[in-house]
Amino acid sequence: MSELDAFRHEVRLWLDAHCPAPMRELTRGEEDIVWGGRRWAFRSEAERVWLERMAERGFTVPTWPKAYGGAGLSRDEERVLREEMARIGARSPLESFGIWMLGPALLKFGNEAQKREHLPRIARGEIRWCQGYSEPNAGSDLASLQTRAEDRGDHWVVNGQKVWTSYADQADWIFCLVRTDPAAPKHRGISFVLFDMATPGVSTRPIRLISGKSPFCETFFDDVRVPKENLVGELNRGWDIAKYLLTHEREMIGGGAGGLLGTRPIGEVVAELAGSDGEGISDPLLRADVMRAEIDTLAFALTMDRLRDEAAGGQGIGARSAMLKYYGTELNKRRTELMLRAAGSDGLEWEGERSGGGRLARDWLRAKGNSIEGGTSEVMLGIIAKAILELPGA
Amino acid sequence: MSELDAFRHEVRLWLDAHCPAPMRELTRGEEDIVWGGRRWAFRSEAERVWLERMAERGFTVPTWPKAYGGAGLSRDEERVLREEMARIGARSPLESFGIWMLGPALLKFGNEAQKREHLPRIARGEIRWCQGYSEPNAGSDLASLQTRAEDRGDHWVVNGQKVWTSYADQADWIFCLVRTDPAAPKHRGISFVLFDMATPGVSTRPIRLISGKSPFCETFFDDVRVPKENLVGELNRGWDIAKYLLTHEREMIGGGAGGLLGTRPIGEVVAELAGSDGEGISDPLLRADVMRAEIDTLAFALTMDRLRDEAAGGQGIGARSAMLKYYGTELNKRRTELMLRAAGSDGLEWEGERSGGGRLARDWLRAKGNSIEGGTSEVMLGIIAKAILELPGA
Amino acid sequence: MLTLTEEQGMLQEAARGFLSESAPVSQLRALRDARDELGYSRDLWRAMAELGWTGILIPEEHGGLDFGHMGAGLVCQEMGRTLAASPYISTAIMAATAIRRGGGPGQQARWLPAIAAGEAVIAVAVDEARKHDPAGTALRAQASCNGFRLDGHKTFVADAVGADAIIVAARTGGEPGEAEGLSLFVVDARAQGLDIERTLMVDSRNAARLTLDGVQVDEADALGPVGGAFELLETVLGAGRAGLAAEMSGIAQESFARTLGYLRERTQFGRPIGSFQALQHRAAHLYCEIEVAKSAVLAGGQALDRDPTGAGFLVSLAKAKAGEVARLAVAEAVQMHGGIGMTDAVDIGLFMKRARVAGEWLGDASFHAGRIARLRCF
Amino acid sequence: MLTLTEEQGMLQEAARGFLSESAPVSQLRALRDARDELGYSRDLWRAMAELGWTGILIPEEHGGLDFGHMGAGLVCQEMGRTLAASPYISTAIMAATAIRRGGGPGQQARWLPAIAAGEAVIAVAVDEARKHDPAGTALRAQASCNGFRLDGHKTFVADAVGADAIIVAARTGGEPGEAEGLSLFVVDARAQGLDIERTLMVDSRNAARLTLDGVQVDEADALGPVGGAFELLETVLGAGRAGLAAEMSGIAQESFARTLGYLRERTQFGRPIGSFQALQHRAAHLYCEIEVAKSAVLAGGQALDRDPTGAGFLVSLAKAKAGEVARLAVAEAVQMHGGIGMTDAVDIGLFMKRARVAGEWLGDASFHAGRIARLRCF
Repeated sequence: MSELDAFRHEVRLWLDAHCPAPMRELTRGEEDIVWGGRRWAFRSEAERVWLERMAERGFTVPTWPKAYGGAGLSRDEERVLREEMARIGARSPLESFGIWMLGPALLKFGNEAQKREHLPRIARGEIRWCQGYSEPNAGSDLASLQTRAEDRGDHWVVNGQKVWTSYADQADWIFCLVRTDPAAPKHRGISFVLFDMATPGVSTRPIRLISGKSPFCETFFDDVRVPKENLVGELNRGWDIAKYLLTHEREMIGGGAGGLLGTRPIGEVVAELAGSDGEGISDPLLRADVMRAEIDTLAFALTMDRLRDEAAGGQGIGARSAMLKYYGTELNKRRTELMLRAAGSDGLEWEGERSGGGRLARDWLRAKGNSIEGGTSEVMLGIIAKAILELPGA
Repeated sequence: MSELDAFRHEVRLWLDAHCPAPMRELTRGEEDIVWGGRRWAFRSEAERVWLERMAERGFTVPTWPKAYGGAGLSRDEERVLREEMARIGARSPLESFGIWMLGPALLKFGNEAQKREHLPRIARGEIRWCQGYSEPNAGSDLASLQTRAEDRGDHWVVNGQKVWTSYADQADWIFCLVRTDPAAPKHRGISFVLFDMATPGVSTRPIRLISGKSPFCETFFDDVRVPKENLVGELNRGWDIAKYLLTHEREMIGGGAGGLLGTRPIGEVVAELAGSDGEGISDPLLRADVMRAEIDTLAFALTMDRLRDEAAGGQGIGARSAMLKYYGTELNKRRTELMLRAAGSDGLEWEGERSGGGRLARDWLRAKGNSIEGGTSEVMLGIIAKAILELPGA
Repeated sequence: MLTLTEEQGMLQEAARGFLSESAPVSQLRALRDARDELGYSRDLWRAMAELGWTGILIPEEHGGLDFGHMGAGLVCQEMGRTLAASPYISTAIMAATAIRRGGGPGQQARWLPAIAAGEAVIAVAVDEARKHDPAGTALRAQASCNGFRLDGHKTFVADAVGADAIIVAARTGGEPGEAEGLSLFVVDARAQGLDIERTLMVDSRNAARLTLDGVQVDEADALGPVGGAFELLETVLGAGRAGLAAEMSGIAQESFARTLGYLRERTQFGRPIGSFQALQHRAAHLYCEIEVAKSAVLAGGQALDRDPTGAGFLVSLAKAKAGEVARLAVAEAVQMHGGIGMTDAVDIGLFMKRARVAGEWLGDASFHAGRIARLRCF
Repeated sequence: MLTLTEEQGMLQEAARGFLSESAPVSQLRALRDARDELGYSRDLWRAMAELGWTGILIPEEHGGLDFGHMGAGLVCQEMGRTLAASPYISTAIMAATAIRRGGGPGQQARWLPAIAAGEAVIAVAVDEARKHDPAGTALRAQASCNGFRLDGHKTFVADAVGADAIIVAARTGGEPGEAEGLSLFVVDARAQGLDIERTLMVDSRNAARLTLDGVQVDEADALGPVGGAFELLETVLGAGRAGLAAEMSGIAQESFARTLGYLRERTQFGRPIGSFQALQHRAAHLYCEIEVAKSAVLAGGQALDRDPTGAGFLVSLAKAKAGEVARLAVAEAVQMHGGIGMTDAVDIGLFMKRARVAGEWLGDASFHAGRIARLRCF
């Protein structure tokens, strides 16, 4: 038995023994996700126990070093863990921006004290993080951000505004890009800092989207005092961390292919919505568009597989994450358009039980944002043109 | 009876009396067009007589002044003439770049001597003109043209190369853009000159297209001597004339909507090619694409009507000719794609009688050039963005 | 001539001025946020009546302007620009057409002056399933007493909430799918057996689901020939579709204008985003599409004025093309506005929502493309 | 794993090297300009045989490499890059598959070593009308003497000119449109009653129209079960379609590479045209489409190697997607090359022409999209 097989055997036994039965049920989506944080209220004892047990083993962040709350697993071991969890249908014990974003950034750019302070709390779900990047005037051109941190000796005073801060109203801490040298070229005056959202002067306001409520917030900083030791990496070098995280985020969105992953085939969904009774979709334009979307979706799913396989071969995915992000989100927009067309007037209801609270219409509207958030389609095409195709600048 | 009605009556009588019967038969296309010129060989006596009679009345260029071989008609009278010709199915007695392009330019920019020398010969079909604009390195960026005319006192010496010179191998004279001041900014050093293609040093080479033979040529100038009096307009101000003619050309192409005008409905054509036997086009993707093309074609034809009606109201069509050029040629590409899809393997034959010498395939290939010649689609979109939408420059 | 007459041009200008003043997008927003039961402003409706717009398709002897479908379309186009909510298309266009062309003298006298005066709101109930399919009408009208007994369901009935009456397409004969056997009845909104379930739609306006359980109508409530009203229904639908096409053209024009404004003013990377060539080309393409759609809308309106019963082809062309172009225009508007376009704080999303409902109502682009294909025999 | 094996990678590299050396685009051009009767170079075909490529799907005991469909696809892809003309798809892929999977020992012994050695060229005749429709086969095979008598027509038979034999799909029973009743026969190219009319196609290669007037075949000439060869035919067609998909992927990649080169080097308005954002975005989109098509082609090839008779779905996906993407790639190539792209002097037009024929052959994107829809039950 190889080492990996031994690991698998051990994990299987452990999971069987420790995953509570309710945590092996299918999630119903958003409402079953555990985000953690100071104010987190577990919805069941099973949820609490499951997180506690997994965190104790380091399995909430399996590849992180043990010293920081992880399990120190190799990529292969992590894959085995995921497979074994999937085998029994075990839910994820914890999801968070800390795990996805800040953790990788701290592991790469943080100092020892920062790692010891923040990583274990992320791993145990004690602190919930949000991400302070975009500003009203800094969208695609993120590096033009204006939130300022003024040097006051042992601390900074931060003033400014962030937008699109997901769950800012429920987060405990924020990792944030601020301008620490307004005189420097725009990429050279940015720093990456962390601070407690409970600091005086921080306030948030939820953003209502065209699709309705959203986790997004505007976040305001009014003379917020941030200790100097909360700087990650070098002063005025925050853009390096930002770029690292942007690429990381794009790969995550791309890897999930803009939400397409694991969805049912569009042809099947549309046939069901249109009530075709197995006789095929009768509307000729809808049918044609669905046929094309089905082909593109299938071929795109194969492309995700291929890139993953190539990455496993050590070639990495690199700038091609921009392709996944672009293609996947554009496909998802097509998908929701087709679903809405098939559903006709039924799909245009906005409230009420019959329409699941206007689910189809809201999904359709929400999907329009996929090709904007995390870097617009235009930005992705620009990255492809420059980083992959090596086309010249203007 | 209004003056216009009186004119109509007179024209009708005259046409009835003077249009030879063979000239009232449907043209079979290219092979029935009379282009004129020194080397022109009439294909029938009727053709010759018809041109002679029409030219005598000034009806080959009806709106030009009588002094220059025209009939001095108003726009309304010209319309009546066209209507009356159409009524009896009279063919056009003469087509030429002289009529379409050079004539209008000379009327606007030429001096009296130039008008008297060249216009009547154009009107009578005695001299056939070609247009020397594009160069291998000056396509979309026409003003970067490099053909040089050096001042030698009473004449210039022209050296350089033109491309896309339609019928250069059959033309008697050329109107040509040349650089007369290489030191000036590119738009300011260009002049508009005329010269005889029989001048020593002029040579031509036909261009073969992907669709086969074409009227286009490469034209070479090797120390060609051009008298100074052949300059039209001011020295180094040829770009004004070029711009005027480019707009004029675009309106002509746009007005003919890139060859779409008068074509049969695409749905009908495809149904026939696909052999649908009146049961509808069975291929669902083809059917869907044809439905969309039919809608766009119909709505576009209405747009041409609307713009014409608005222009008649004095609003002019202006930069919107770029829209007609863009939309019409892109539609024509879609049209030929659909026809070829419908015809399947039959449409892919390249030679032989059965396929009319590969007509479908050649039309399909030739149409690809529609969105390039006379200003690319990209150039048209740029014109719309700037001249109509007033979007800012980079 | 595919241009507006002088009178039409004046109407368009007047409508634009009035609506931008009296029914700007903020009015729709306020109605929505107040969860207004009607979804439109009664004051606005009265004002439109005072301007004569509600009587635009009603003969002068019944108090209307008799100004024609082209004129009605211009009002709709301008309503599209400001997203003005009103029962204009259902009442002033469709119901007025139905009663004018299919009603007896008594019905005309009863309803037309009331519509013209802005005193009556009448909805038109055709659809029974998720997709528009007039010939598919299954709601049964069975002879009973001196009239008919109606049983069945209707869905997507715009403006039924708060209406005085509802014109209901019903089947007195034939089978669903057949044109033969269709009838139209004017049903009192308070009739016994009629249940009106209000449904809030994505555009913040109402559509109702109707249940008719033994609703009794008189023979005199019929519009057009009993069992042979399909042609009348098509005329009514044609008038409504032309209005919707015009509204969508207005939506496309306005959301494009707002997008152009944003492209000029929003700066990223030190330049206005409208200076980026990729966006310029997309904007230029969209401009062309909008111009092409405008022509189709104009031709459809003129065709209705020439022959209200024979304009189906050009009206379908207008509805299909305007629908597709509005879809493109609002999609490009949101994308080019970026994140801000996704927020409820700006209006672009409201245009996207209304365009979607107007596109679906009385047949989506597929429905009309299919009609065109059948009429062109391919 | 959706990646090439090490051996496959080596084959791809070898093929690329050999073909760019021995069969560059100029070879196709020379054959065309010489109005070559065959449309391909016999020398090239022999060289391909020496490399073992013609035996790539043939078992080792018959002199082949038995390297699989994925490998055959790689050869096709590289042929697409240089537009190398050869009867590879008809003979080395389709005929080899038909005889290997449907032929008796005698047929295998007679043909497979000959194909592997590059000594036999065999065409496959399926289509009878302008669009691909295997089940629509009407050509009749009537029992006669010790075999069958074939009467009917075939069209779009690639490489029939100069072939030694032709595999003909015929109907021994059933009606056109039915899978039941189909048979495949190997017909000698010099058989009496067989007329082969050469047709020059837009890609400068041959397709033939066949007329069979009482062509006599033996029972022993049948491949697969008489009257039940539809599954075999599907397997043969699947192999061919996967090859064409790979070829089109190669065409798309190569014409895109040439376009990128042109975008970098062509200067207008004082800058390389590839610096214009509108072209950059279109190029980036095309890049994505080509990558997506490559994945489908890879999956189709691997599926055939796993199960040559059960790969229809993924093969159709590959053919449909690669066909659409090649169409886009060559269209963008011509447009971005501008006027020069329209001239016969540069190669881009040749890619456009071959892409069109490869797209049509064995079913266009519509055909395969329809198959996918049916297999997915919508």
